[in-house]
This record gives sequence, structure tokens and C-alpha cells, in this order.
Amino acid sequence: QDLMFKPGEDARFNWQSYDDFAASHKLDGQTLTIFGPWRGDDQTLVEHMLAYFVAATGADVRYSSSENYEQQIVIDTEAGSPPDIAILPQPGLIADLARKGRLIPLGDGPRDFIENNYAAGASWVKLGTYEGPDASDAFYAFPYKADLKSLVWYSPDNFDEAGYEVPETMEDLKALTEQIVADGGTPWCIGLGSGGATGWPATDWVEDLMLREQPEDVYQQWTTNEIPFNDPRVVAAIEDFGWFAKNDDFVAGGVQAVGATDFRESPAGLFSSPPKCYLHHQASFIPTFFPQGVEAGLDFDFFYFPPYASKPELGKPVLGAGTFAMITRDTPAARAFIEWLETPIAHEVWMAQSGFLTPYKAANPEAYANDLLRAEGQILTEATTFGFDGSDLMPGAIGAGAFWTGMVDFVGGASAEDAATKIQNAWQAIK
Amino acid sequence: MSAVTLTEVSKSYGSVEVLRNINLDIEKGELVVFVGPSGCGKSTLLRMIAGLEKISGGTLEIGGARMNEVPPAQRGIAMVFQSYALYPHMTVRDNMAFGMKIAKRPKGEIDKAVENAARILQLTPYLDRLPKALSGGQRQRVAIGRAIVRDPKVFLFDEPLSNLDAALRVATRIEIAQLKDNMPESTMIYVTHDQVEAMTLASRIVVLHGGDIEQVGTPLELYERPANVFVARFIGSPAMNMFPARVTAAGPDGTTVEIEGGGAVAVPIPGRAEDVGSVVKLGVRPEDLTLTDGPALYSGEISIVEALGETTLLYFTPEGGADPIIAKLPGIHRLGRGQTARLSADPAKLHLFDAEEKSYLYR
Amino acid sequence: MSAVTLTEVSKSYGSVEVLRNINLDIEKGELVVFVGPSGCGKSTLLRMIAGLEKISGGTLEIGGARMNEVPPAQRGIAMVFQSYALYPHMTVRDNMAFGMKIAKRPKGEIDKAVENAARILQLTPYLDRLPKALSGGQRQRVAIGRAIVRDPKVFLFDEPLSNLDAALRVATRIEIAQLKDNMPESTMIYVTHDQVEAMTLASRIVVLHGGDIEQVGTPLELYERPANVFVARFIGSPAMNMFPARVTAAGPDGTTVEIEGGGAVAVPIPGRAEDVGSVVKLGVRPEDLTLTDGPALYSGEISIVEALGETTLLYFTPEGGADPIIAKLPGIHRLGRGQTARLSADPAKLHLFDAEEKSYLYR
Amino acid sequence: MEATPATKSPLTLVTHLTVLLLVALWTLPTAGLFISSLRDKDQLAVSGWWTALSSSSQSLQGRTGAAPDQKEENGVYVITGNLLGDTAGRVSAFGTTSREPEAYEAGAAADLGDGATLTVGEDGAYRLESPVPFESKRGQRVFVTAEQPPRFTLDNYREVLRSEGIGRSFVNSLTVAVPATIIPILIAAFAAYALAWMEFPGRALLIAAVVGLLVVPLQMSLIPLLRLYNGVAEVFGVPAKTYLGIWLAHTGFGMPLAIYLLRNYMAGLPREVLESARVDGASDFEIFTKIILPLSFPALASFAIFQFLWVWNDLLVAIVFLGAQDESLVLTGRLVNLLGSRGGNWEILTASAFITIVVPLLVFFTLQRYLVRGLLAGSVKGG
Amino acid sequence: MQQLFWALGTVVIGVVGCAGYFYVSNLVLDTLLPGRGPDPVRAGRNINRANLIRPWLFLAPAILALGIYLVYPVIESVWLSLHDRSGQNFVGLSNYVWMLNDPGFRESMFNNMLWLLVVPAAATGFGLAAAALTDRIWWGNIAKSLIFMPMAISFVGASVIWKFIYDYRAPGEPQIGILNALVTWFGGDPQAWLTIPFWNNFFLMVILVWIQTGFAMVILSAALRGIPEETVEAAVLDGANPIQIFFRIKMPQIWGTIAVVWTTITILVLKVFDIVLAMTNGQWRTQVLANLMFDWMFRGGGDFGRGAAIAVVIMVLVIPIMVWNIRRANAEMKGH
Ligand SMILES: Nc1ncnc2c1ncn2[C@@H]1O[C@H](COP(=O)(O)OP(=O)(O)OP(=O)(O)O)[C@@H](O)[C@H]1O
Ligand SMILES: Nc1ncnc2c1ncn2[C@@H]1O[C@H](COP(=O)(O)OP(=O)(O)OP(=O)(O)O)[C@@H](O)[C@H]1O
Ligand SMILES: [Mg+2]
Ligand SMILES: [Mg+2]
Repeated sequence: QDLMFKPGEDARFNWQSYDDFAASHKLDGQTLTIFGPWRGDDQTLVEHMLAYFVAATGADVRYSSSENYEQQIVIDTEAGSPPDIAILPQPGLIADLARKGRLIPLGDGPRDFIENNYAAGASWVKLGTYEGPDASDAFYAFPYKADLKSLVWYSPDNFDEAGYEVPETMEDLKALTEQIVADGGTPWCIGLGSGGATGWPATDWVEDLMLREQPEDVYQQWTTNEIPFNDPRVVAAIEDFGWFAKNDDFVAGGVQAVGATDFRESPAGLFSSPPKCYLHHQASFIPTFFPQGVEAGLDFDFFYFPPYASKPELGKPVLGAGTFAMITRDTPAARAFIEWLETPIAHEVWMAQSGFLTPYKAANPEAYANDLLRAEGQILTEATTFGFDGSDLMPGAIGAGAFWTGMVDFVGGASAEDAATKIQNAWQAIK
Repeated sequence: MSAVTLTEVSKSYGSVEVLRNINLDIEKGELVVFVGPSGCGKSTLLRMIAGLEKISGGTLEIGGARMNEVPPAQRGIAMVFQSYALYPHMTVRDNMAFGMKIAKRPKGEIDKAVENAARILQLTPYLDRLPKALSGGQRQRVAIGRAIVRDPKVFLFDEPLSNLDAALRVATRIEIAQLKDNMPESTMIYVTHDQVEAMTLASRIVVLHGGDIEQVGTPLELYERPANVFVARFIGSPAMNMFPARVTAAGPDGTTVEIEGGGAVAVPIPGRAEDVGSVVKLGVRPEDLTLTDGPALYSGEISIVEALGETTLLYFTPEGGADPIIAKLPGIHRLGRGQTARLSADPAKLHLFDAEEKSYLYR
Repeated sequence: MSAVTLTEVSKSYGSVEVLRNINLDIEKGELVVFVGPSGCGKSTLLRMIAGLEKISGGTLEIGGARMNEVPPAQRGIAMVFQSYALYPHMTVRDNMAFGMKIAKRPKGEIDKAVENAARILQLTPYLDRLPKALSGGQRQRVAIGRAIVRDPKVFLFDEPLSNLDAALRVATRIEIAQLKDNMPESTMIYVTHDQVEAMTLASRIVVLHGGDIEQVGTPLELYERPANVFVARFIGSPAMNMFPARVTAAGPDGTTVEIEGGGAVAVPIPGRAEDVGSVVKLGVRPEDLTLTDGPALYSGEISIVEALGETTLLYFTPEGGADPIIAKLPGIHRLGRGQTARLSADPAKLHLFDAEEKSYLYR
Repeated sequence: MEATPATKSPLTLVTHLTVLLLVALWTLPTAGLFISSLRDKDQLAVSGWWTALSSSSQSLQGRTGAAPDQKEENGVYVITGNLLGDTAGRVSAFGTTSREPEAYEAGAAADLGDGATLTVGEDGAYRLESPVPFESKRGQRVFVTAEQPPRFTLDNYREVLRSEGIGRSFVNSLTVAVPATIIPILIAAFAAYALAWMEFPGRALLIAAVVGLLVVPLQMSLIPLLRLYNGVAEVFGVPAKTYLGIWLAHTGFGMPLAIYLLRNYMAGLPREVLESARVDGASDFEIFTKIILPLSFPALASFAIFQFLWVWNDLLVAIVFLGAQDESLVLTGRLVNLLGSRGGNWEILTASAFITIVVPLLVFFTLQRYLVRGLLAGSVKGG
Repeated sequence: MQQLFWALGTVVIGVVGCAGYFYVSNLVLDTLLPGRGPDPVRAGRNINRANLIRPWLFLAPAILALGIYLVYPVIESVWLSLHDRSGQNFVGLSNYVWMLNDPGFRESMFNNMLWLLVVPAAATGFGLAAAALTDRIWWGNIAKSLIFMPMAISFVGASVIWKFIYDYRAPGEPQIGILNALVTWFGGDPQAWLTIPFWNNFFLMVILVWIQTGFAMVILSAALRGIPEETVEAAVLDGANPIQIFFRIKMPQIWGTIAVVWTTITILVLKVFDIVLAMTNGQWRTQVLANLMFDWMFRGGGDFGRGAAIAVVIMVLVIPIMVWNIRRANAEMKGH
């Protein structure tokens, strides 16, 4: 495959790191199989990055993905035919694999690297550390590529027309919401539909609100069930989400539409005329699903999902997610690949395309393909707290099951208390 | 009024024409028997009357109304299929009752009709069996029972007795005759291979051959005055013997012929002057031949003797590989193979056919 | 050597016993005909010999070897099924050739055998048709052709001619007889309902009734010396007339009986002293009855007249609803319904049966 | 055989209507999918597919040119262009705010304040005039309500068909599907014959087992089987994921249904015909190949259709036993990979659904003629 | 091109290899125990012996395939169901105990029963109607193909189709789901169909019925065509109208096949999970056993023990169907 940017030609890239890596790693004739979550356009993006690894080392890299990649990786590792490298976005799943002994510890080198070179390095290390089969913790998962979730998308034109300002605090946001209703508009587009994963967008809401109402350690305790799911603090966050979502005037289409609308379709309301809504809470990937032809910065923009002014002690928390690379088969090529991920160039090449954020401080922000990405990157690096997507941290049965269902129930009419208790019971059952 | 009228009816399967311009008028109350060699189209004709087979050409009328397009059920007929066509999933009882149940007749009536038919056909012990647990003959009887129970205007029977034993066949035949007698209004069309059945049951017999009607007439007409060689040989068993001959004299009182390689015979059938010298066939039924010591119509060496008890059949093989000459003598004769026998016949029983195989009687 | 030997063979379907202790010895080269009422077990017996039906009890030997467990293909038999059993997806030609193809015979030989069989059975024009485009009779002929082509040691025919017309039936019957003559080694077992077929073809006839063998013998034996009333009435058509009678005198030279409601007759069949006074049946075949003006064996009012041409049948209905008395007179008689007729018979042709319906001849 | 010529009755009409209704109900969803596959993504999400067939009134947004595009004409600054772009349509109304998108009729001049005016013609051409130069780098947003004729595009298909490696995946799919259809049929047909017509102890038990195994969930089997494969592969030193492996897997998974359907059909064949062949000296093998197989065509064809379908549309088994690598990826896998990681791209989905459907439908059409009537006609008489 | 040849080669080898097994093994048997020969008794004995072996020869590949691909996993499942989530520690029946107390399981069980009642009946019924009716009209084959089409659509396609049908937009907005479009056209309020508890089960069932009708139709159509024409003719003469012929003559004769189709679809229903997974993933109370099992097996790392326990329950549910089928097969054999 051709290299996208000619080595040595563009000053945004750290070619030095590429050359150094190429000089020290020779993997001719070796094969590296990588199994990841990226398909479709994303697969092209990651393959552009991998091309540099191939060019540098001479290894034969085979990347594959699958619609049911979560299932696939379980099957492959269980059956004893894993890839060399697995890249997964769910810490819960990674924890399971680690406990079953399907992962190889990465060792201290990578851990220290993360600790020192990533923004909020300590929290990233925590996210990469899991309990192994022998019940002792080790660093298994190398974070690569982050997503930002604490974003609210809007149309600057619509704001201008109506004379709205970007809110700086949660109080302002709520006031804005009411203001829009008062002006005869509908403030929010919320869609929880996602086929088999229906409900997950609501979990992001709850987590974001959780981070804005409770200190980080409470958030952590929540994701590990050290405090029960139906703890009043959690219930309060859910109810706060309900403030936005369970009000027929606040959401486009009414509450009934929340559960039934696909998350991919719901932002379209921002761009209709007259606008069906003015605000949309969603992660950084969402512009992929915006109508064709809308332009970042011109037709849409985002602002940081603001914290409560009443709780200054919580700072500027950020909810995010990310993917982690793991060695599932210990080969020199796999080790080399982890080392490759430590080079800035491995990040910059993707940053220069789209949809990629990194907390790696050595990666040049100039490499971001556009201002939007750069701004997101900035939020990520400026965050005082980085909360990893809680549902991904919870065990699969909760984070990718009961929590989703509970949120759907909640939006469908159940009380926050009931929904939370149900989730807690489910959690109890898998202990 | 005619019960069934066929006008110029024909039938083709693709390019194969199996029936040609059939004209036939069946009166109400008649029992008409179709006979003819295997494959001559009897079943096809019956199926056309029933409405199971499209009529390629011509008109079919039942009770005076055109029926070509009327669905089978509306034609007021019942049919016994050559291949039985029993409902495999129903017991004998249900098979027979089906038509009446469909017609929503009261249960008591159905039961009575079924029991009655079963009694006639000796099926009572089998009423609750499925067809697959019946013998061939039993299945055929069920098929007949089905038709009897329905009590239609026109009965169509396609070889209904072919799988029955002689005793049962006679019994069933008589039952059918009585059925007919009891229902003088109902019309029956009957296909059979059995001479006796045809002769005893028929009010008229229709002889089919290769898709054409050869002759229509009462049994005795066909037996005594066959229209042509085909009918002559087809009716009567064994078939009529045919002697090639030449006309030597002809007049209104009779015709004299000279049998090839045999003597001259005077036949009391009128002839025409122009016949003299023409080649004809002289027909004699085996049963009309008798042993004689006097002048013989035919003499030859016996090639096979079949003793049937009641009668004895003598077979002679004429030279040139023609059909064997057969004589049927009453009683038991102790004659052996290889002996020579001399045969003569009553001149009144002789038949004459012209070169086109047409009978002199019908010219 | 016996070709086929049945020893105490029996067959049950579940609790229904359809054949009981059948003992039969068929010699090589024989043509044995099974007759019997519908459902008496003929087909079943044939299928057991063929190996298609398990033998519930007893032993079957073919060519001296026990065959109970030998599969059909190894028994050296060919069978014509009552229901044809043609291969629906094969042309007539392939249907007939199948057995030989399986036996891997050279193509030329197969072709010759098939063409030959087709010629005999008049199937040549249909060789390339599928069974569904054939008439009933044609299908049956294909089934026969299949057996002929295979040239087996033992032929099993289950009513092979029931769907053929009289002419073809005679022809095919003669073909089968000739087939038999040409293969004196081959044995044939033949089920039929047709008296004529049975009488003409059989070297021996086996009369089955309700699962038992009633009598085994040559056709003439069965006709002239039936062992019991069943055989007497079953063989011959119409059936033998039975007159209830009482023995008035008996001796080695003959027996005198008095017919119920009629006169006394001296029958030249030996009797025993103890018979005097016992109730018997006097049997007379319809064809042995003649019209008489002298002393009559029976006289009554004619209820039905059937003129068959060659013969005339007179039916009398005796009082008390017994079987009708039938007389079969040669030739054509112009007698009408309701007339009274007086019948007599040659004493030598009379049969006597005791109270158990056994013939006096076999006591 | 057209058996009953005379059955033309009102019922025939009812039959036609009922079938029409059934067909309509059954095709409607698919028709929707098909039409959707010919539309572009944005329309897909805003209007029903049935509206695609007629011209529709749509609300569109556009943006005028910005400062760099302006020209000076007679002292006024002018920006011109067309809001509808290349697409055909007729503008009926327009507006400059999202709250009042239909404020002005086509052709009217909208007052933008500061003396600036905007005129939008029926053809979508706009003219922006101002006595003072434009400064904003952002163009003016314009909302138009336009009557648009139906618009279809083959882009979705083009995109799917042009995607890299699709030809190879197609061949892979065929390589998987053809043997994975034929092998199980062969094996199952023999087994079905044995279960229908051969006598041996344990037959009833086996039939029961087959029924029971119909229910085994596929997902249950994957891990143990793959483990087995890996074990075998290790012993023989061959790769675990091979075509042979996936054929066998499909054979195994398809086996119970195949045996079940075929046995049921074969048991219904007329007994006498088989007996006749047996008397003719045919061995079981010959009876099977020469009599049973030809007579079972309808059943074989029906099962072939289903097995092919299942294999062709399968993704899970293919990925597990053949792998998700580029060179062995099957068509379904390739198409699914075209969809982004988050499963949007419905337009791709719809198009690829129709591309994959072609082969199974071809198979259905070819095999349908084996589902014939009267195969057994003329074989036996009696009921 | 080269790949094409390679593929063709593999295909041929695969198929020929399979056919070869039967041919060769049969040949070997025939050579070892010759069934033809001068001595019929000996040959007969050989044949009888061969007949003891031959069924197993015919069955061997099938039994092998069934054994490896289905029986072995079943045993594994049972074994796994007695273990914990990692599949390593024996836990006895605790997974089953958990199951009985799990509201999710009870809900799935209830929903599954609904599915079992509705889907096989509806699919078989529609299939039968389609098979019977299309046989009577000249455009029947076209109609059949169209009704069959849903079967041919890949599963992903099918789920998209139905999403478009059930799509919900708020009242007042243009509906892009045809169902809601119809409802609003008739003046009703649009509904989020998939979120209406209890009834949403039926909306999901519709999808499976839509797909499976083609299956039922094809199989039943083959069976209908096997009915002896003459019995139908006889019924026509008996005065039965087409409806009576269908219900009283044709249906009883294909009863066996109807049972087979019913059984097959019933079993499919027990296994179905993709529809539920894609449409709702069991939310809004639409969970079914198979999806529940799938959830436990693979989602978020997986709990093999519980997944397997649910699978075992699914298999147990089939036992009545099995028994019924054995009965039918036995009755059928007795008839022979
Ligand atoms: N499967 C079965 N179950 C029970 N009884 C049966 C079965 N098959 C045949 N029978 C009975 O066995 C008896 C003998 O049948 P078989 O077919 O041998 O009669 P057959 O002498 O050939 O009669 P036909 O001349 O009518 O063909 C019949 O009464 C029949 O009803
Ligand atoms: N579907 C068909 N296609 C072509 N020819 C056919 C078809 N059906 C029947 N025939 C031919 O039509 C002719 C008449 O058949 P039909 O069944 O009427 O004969 P039949 O007189 O009843 O004979 P049989 O006495 O043998 O039953 C036969 O020669 C037969 O081969
Ligand atoms: Mg006929
Ligand atoms: Mg019989």
C-alpha cells in the first residue's frame, strides 16, 4: 500500500521517530495479524497507518475486522487461534480476556511510557491494567486512539438567528433549554436506537452527568459497583438525564421518539428547516452521520458539555472512550507493534486523516486534519478529570446489557429508582 | 331425450390425435358399453364426458345442455376410475361417504347408503380399513361403491370389474344390472374388456378402434351382423376365423365364394354382379364350426388343443403364418395335437367381407 | 426337482391371519395358477415367494434351497405387479431394460430383448414414452414386458392381463403359453381372475379361499372332479347350480337322491350305506343342463334371459331366496322372461356333495 | 396435466386476488428496500420511500457565495449563483431564517437589512445585492422550498460493486457455497434413504436424534469445534481455517434439516416401485441412485435452495472457520465491512442486500423447475 | 482468473471426493460380500450380511458429521452448563438455579412461548396458502418467486427493511416508516411500534413469518405436487369445491409434510435470535431464549456456564417435538 504522506516531506509529522523505528526493527518475512473494531471507512484509515509500520519493518500485516468482532475475539481466543494483536474498545471485555489468561502482559516499558507521555497518564494506566488469571494486576492494554464524549453539537447559524449563546455552565445549558422552549422551539435531539445496542447513548448522558455531580472516585466506585447502582447519587444523575430526556417539550418528537429514534439519525434534526432541535449531545465521531454537504465549523460546531457552576470543586471533567491494543499472541512482531504505537508518527498519520484523537502529548497537534479535531484534542488534553466511558468499564452483562435496557426502560416510563434497582439486581446476579 | 350426445368430438395430446370426430347419442336409461383394443381412447372419452379432460373439438351435451365448459361436479355424473383413485387417507367408509358428505346429506342417509353399497360389494368387514390395507380387488370394489353411493344421473365405469374374481365379477355385474333396472332413469357408460360383461350388460355396444367408432349396436347385432372385419374379430372370443376367398357367383339370393386352397361355399347373403371375381373374406365364428366327415369348409392338422371342460378349443395353423384358425367345440373331446380334423359350418352363420373389410350386409 | 416348495407357510398382518399353513410343491417347468376370491391372499402369497413380504411362519424353498431370508434379487424371479409398479421417471424402453442394465448385460443384447418384448406386447410405438402417457392396458403390458425381458427361473404374474382387451388378452395369453413352451425349464406362478386364462394356461390350478388351499389339480380335474362346493362353484362360469337333496339309496354303483321339491335322480357316484337319509347337495353345471320335454331335474319360471350370441343363459329364481339356478344353452334361443322351462342333465355330469360340502368323490 | 378444464369459477378470481394480496404484502417491504437503495442517503432519512416515486416538495438549505465571490455591478455588490446546484427542481418559496423558511415567494426580494436584498428565482438562481461590499466569509443561509422530481441514483450500487476485493469475495463465496450445498445433500440423501427404506436396529432412535439435533444452537458449537480444528491442524501441520473445514462445518450444521426433509419425502415414495427394482436385481446402492434420487428431485431441489441460501448469507460460520482475512473473506463479510464501525451507511446496506440476493434468486429459479407435478404419475395404480 | 480455476478445482475435488466415498465404499462391500453369483443362497447370505452393514455405510458420513458438529457440542454445552463463567470451575446446578430465579429468563420463556404459538402456525399457514393458490394460476411461478424472495435476502438486509417499516417519527413530521405513514394517513397517531410491550413481540414475529413463509411454501408446494392427480379428480367428481378439495383431500395427504414444516419452523423459532438482536436486542420486553443465551455467551466477555445452561433449556424444550416425531415415524413405518 502506498504511504499517504511521503516520509520526510511534511513538517507536521515527526519523521524522526519513523526513521528511528525503521532502523531498529526488522521483521521481514514475519506476519502480524491484527484484529480490530474498525470497519468500512475506518478500516481504510487504520490501514493507512499500518502501511507505515509495514514500510518501516517489512512485516506482513494483516488487519481484519468483523461485524461481530466482540463475539469473534471470544471465539478465537477461546478456541486457541487468536490474532497476534487484538484491538478492542471495551475494558469490560478486556478484563474478561485478561482474567481468562488470554492476554499477554505488556510489561513495564509500555506502562511507564503511558504514565509519562499521555495526558492524564495515570488514569490511562489504570485503564490498561487488569487482573490476570493469577489474580494479580498487570498492564495488558495499550491505549491508542481516544474518543471524546462530553460534546454538545449545534448549528452556529441557528444560534445566531435566535440569538443564543454557547452556555458555559450546566445551569446555563438548562436555562437555554427552557429558553428555546419558550421561543417555540425544541431544544434537544436524543436518539437511543442502535439495533442490538439500543440504549447506549443514554449511558453516555448519565456518565457525563455523573462526572459533573460527583467526584471522580465516586464515579470509579460506581463503575466497579463499590457503590450500588441504585445509590441515591447514581439515581440523581439518572434523574438529571431524565430532566432533559423525559420532557415532551424538550426533545424532538416527544419522549416516545427518544427510544425509537436511531442515534445515527437523530442529529439530522439540527439541520432541518425549521430546525427540529438546537442541541445534540454525542461523542466526537458523530459528524460521520451528519447529512452530506454540511461543513464543520460552518454548518455545525460543538461546545463542551459544561460542568455545574455550583460544583466548582469538580473542575472540568471529560468523558471519553478509547481503544486498546493487546497482545494475544506473543511474537516479536506483536511486541514491535506495541513499540510502534509509542512513536508519535503512529498517531500523527491518523490524526491527519479524521476521527482520531490522542492524549499522546508528543504527537503534534498541528497534524490534526482540521480545527474541529484540534479543538477536540484540546479538550482532551486540558481535561482535569478523564472519565472513561462507564458502561465500557462495567462488566459486559451490565455495561452492554442491563444498563442499556435500564435506560430504555427509564425513558419508556420507569422511574429512575426502579431502573437503577433492576440494573443493580442484574449486577448482583453476575457476582 | 338424449342423456349424452357427442358431436364431432375429438381429442389430441399435443400432436397425437387419440380421438377423431366421435358422434354418439346415448338415450336416457341406456347402458352403453365402450369396447376396443387397449389404448384406443376409451378412458379418454370417458374422462372427457366426466369433464376431467379438455375437449379438443366438437360438442358434448348432457341432458340436452352443452357441457364442454361445465365443471365436472355440475354434470351430474359419477365415475369409477380405472386406477381406482381412492382417497388414501380415508377409510373405506369415508371414501364412499365423501360425495354425500360434501352434498351435506343427513348422516343417517349416508350411513344407510354406505352400508348398502358395502353389502352389495361384500366390503362390510373392511369398512374401517384404509385403502393401503386392501387387496387389489377390494380397492376396486371401494371405487365402485363410491359411485353407487352417489346416485348420479350418469354413471361412468372404467373397467370396474377388471380386478375381481369370476364369482364376484358375475355377482357385481348382476348387481350393476339390477342397479340399472332399479334406476331406469339413470344412464350408464361402461368400459370393459370382458366380452361377457359387454354382451350381458349393454343395451348398446360402441366399438372403438384407433380413435374412431367402428360400429354401434346391440350386442346381438354386433355378434350377428358385424359391420367389418375389425368388429367381427373383436366381438366374440376366440375371434372369428377369416378365410381368404374369391367370389365366383353373386345374386340377390346369395353369393358363392371359393375359399383359397379349399372348396366352394354358397353363402345366403345377397351379392352384386360386379362382385364376381373380387377378393373377399369369409368369416366363421369358432363356435359355429363343427367336426364333420362330409365336405369340409376347412381341414387341417390340429396344432393345439385346449380343453376348458365345458368346451374344447382346436387351433390350426394355416400356411403362410396367418392368424390361427380356431374351432370351439362343445363338451370335452379327446383329440390330440397333430391329428387332422375336418370342419364345416352352417351356411347361415357365415359372414362375408369385401376387400375393404366391410361386411356385405352393410353395403 | 421342485422349483418352489411351500411348507406350512403362513402370514399375518398384526392379528389378521391372511394365509394359513400353505403346503404346495411346484415342479420345475410347471405353470401354476392361483385362483380364489378377491382378498383371499393370492397377491400376498406371490409377494412372499418373491421375498417382498416377510414369511410369518413355515418354509419357502426355491430350487431346493431355503429362501425365507434370501433377498428378492437372489431368488431368480421376475414379478409382474398387480399395480404395475413402473418406474415413473423412465421411458418404456428403460423400464424394460432396467433389470438387464443392472445385471450389466451387453447393450446389444438388452436392445434385442427389449425390442422383442415390445413387439410381442405391441408396445413398439410407445417405447420412448413415459408411463404417465400410456393407457391402463399399455402400462400393464410394460409391466409384463419387464418380466419377460429379464428371463428368470421363476415368473410371478399377478393378474397380468386384467386391463387388456379380449383380443390382446388372448394374444398375450398365447404369447405367455408360447414363452412357457420355449422355456420348458422356467416355472411360472400366475394369479388370475379369468377362468379361461386359468383353464388354458395352467398345468395345475391352486384354489385359495380365505387363506387356505381348497384344492390343487389340473384344470380338467378341477372342472370335472371339484373337491368341494366352493371349488365346484368357483371354477366354471356361471357357477355350478346346487340343488339341496336327500339320499334315498346308496351303493358302490351309485347313489340315488331326491331333490327337494323335485324328482329322484340316480347319480353314478358310489355311496355308502350310512349316507342314506343324509342331506346332500346335487351339483349340475349350467352348461350341462338341457331343455327337455321329458322328466325334468328342475323346472321353473325363467326370470332373466341373457343372449350372448354363442350361448344363451337362462336364470331361474328358486323359492327361499337361494342362489339362482342358471342354464347355459348353446346357440341362440328365443325364450322369454316368465316362460316355464324344464331342464334335465346327463347323470354322468352330476356332482354330489355331503353335508360338509365335500365331494363324494374324495371321501 | 391440466386436469380440470372446467374450474373457471368466481373462485379463480378470488384466487388471483388473494395471491395478489399475498404477493403485495410480501414484496412491499422488499420493494421499499429496493427503492431506498436507489435513493441517496439524506433523502432516505427524511422521506418515505414511497414518496420517492413522485415529485415532492422539499425543504432545502443552501448557502450563498461569500465575500470573495462578489462582483461590483453599477455600484452595487452582487453575488449570484444557484441554490439547487445541478439538481432539477422548481423553487416555490424561500426564506432566510430557519424559523421562517417560507417567508418569500419565489422571485420576490427578501430584505436582509442594511439595504441588502436577496432574490431567488424559480429555477433556484439567486441574486444577492448590497450597496456596500460583503464582508462575511460565511455565505448567507437560504432556505428554499422546492418541488423536486423523483431523483434516483446508482451511486450506492456503484460504490458497492467498485469496492476493492469484491470480485474475489464473490468467488470465495461461491467456493464455499457450492460444495457446502452439494456435499450435505449427497450425504443426507444417503442417510435419508437408509432411514426411510432400510431396516436395521436403532432406526427410530436415529430419526429421533436427527430431530433433536435440529435445535442445537449454532453459537454453542463454534468454540468446541474451532478448538477441535486447531487441534487437528496442529497435528497435521496445516492451517486450521480451510475451505475443507468450512464445507464440513456447513455440512454438519445443515445435516439434520437435510436428513429430516429428505427422509420425510422419500418415505412417501410408492413402495411397489422400490420393490419392483429390488426384484429386478438392483442393490440398495442402485435403487438409491437410479430410482430414489431421480424421484426425489423436488425434495432435493427444495433443500438445495435452502442450504445454498443459508450458506450464501452466512457470515458467522464463514468468519469463524474461514477467517476474516482479506484473501478468504466471503461476500457477506466484505459487504458488512463496507458499513462503518458504527453500522450507519444504510444506503450501502440496501444496495448490497440486492447485490447478494441475485445469486440465491438465480439458484431458486434454476431449481424451481424441479419442483414438478406428477413425477410419480403412472407408476402404480390404487390408492 | 487463476483464483477462479483454483476455486473450481477445489469445488470439484470436494464434491467428487464425497461422491467417491459412497461409490467406493459400496464397491468394496460388494466385492467383499458379492451379492451376485452362481449360488443364490450363498449370495443371499452375503446380501443379508451386506444389508446389515450397508445402512451404516450410508449413514456413516452423516452420523460422523452430526456427531462432530452437533452431538459433541451438545455434550460440551451440558458440561459447560455445570461450570462457572470461565468454564473451569464446577458449580453443579447453580446456573440452573440462577436461571429459574432470573426475571430475564422468565420473560424470555414467556415470549418464546408466544413465538412458538404464533410463528410456526402463521408461517405454515401462509406458506400452505401460497403453495396451494399459486399452483392454480398462470403467474404462479412469478408469485412464488416473489414470496420466496425474503428468504433470499441476507439477514442484514431484512433488518434494514423492517426498520424502515417500523420507523417512528414524531406526530406531525413526515413518517418514513410505511406503517406509521399508513396509520397517520388514516388519521391515527404514529406509534413507536417496537417499544410497545407485549405487542412488540408480534411485530418481531411478523418478520420471521415474512421470511419463513417462503420456506414453508417451497416444501409444501413440492408435497402438493406429489399428490396423485386422480384423487383430486375423483373429488371433483364427488362434487367437492376447490376449498373442500384442498382441506379434505389435499391437506390430509400432505399431513406428514405439514408436520415436518411445522416442526422445522418451531425449532427455528427456538433458535431465532438475529431478529430480536438486530431489532431490539431484547429490550422493551422482547427478550427470547436464544438471544438471552447469545447475550450470556458472548457479550462483554461471556459467561459460558449460564449461556450453556440456557442452551440446554432450549434443547430440552424440543423433546416433546422429538417424541411426537418419533411417534409419527413409527406409525408411518407400520403402515408400510
Ligand atoms: N397391510 C395390510 N394390513 C392388513 N390387511 C391386509 C394388508 N394388506 C392386505 N391385507 C388383507 O390381506 C388379504 C389378502 O390380500 P391379497 O392382496 O393377498 O389379496 P388377493 O388375493 O391378491 O386379492 P385380489 O384378487 O383382490 O387382488 C386381504 O383381505 C387384504 O384385505
Ligand atoms: N398424456 C398423454 N400424452 C400422450 N398420449 C397419451 C396421454 N395419455 C394417454 N395417451 C394415449 O392416448 C391413447 C388413449 O388412451 P386411453 O387411456 O384413453 O386408452 P384406453 O382405451 O382407456 O386403453 P386401456 O383399455 O388400455 O385403458 C393411448 O394410446 C395413450 O397412449
Ligand atoms: Mg383405459
Ligand atoms: Mg391381489
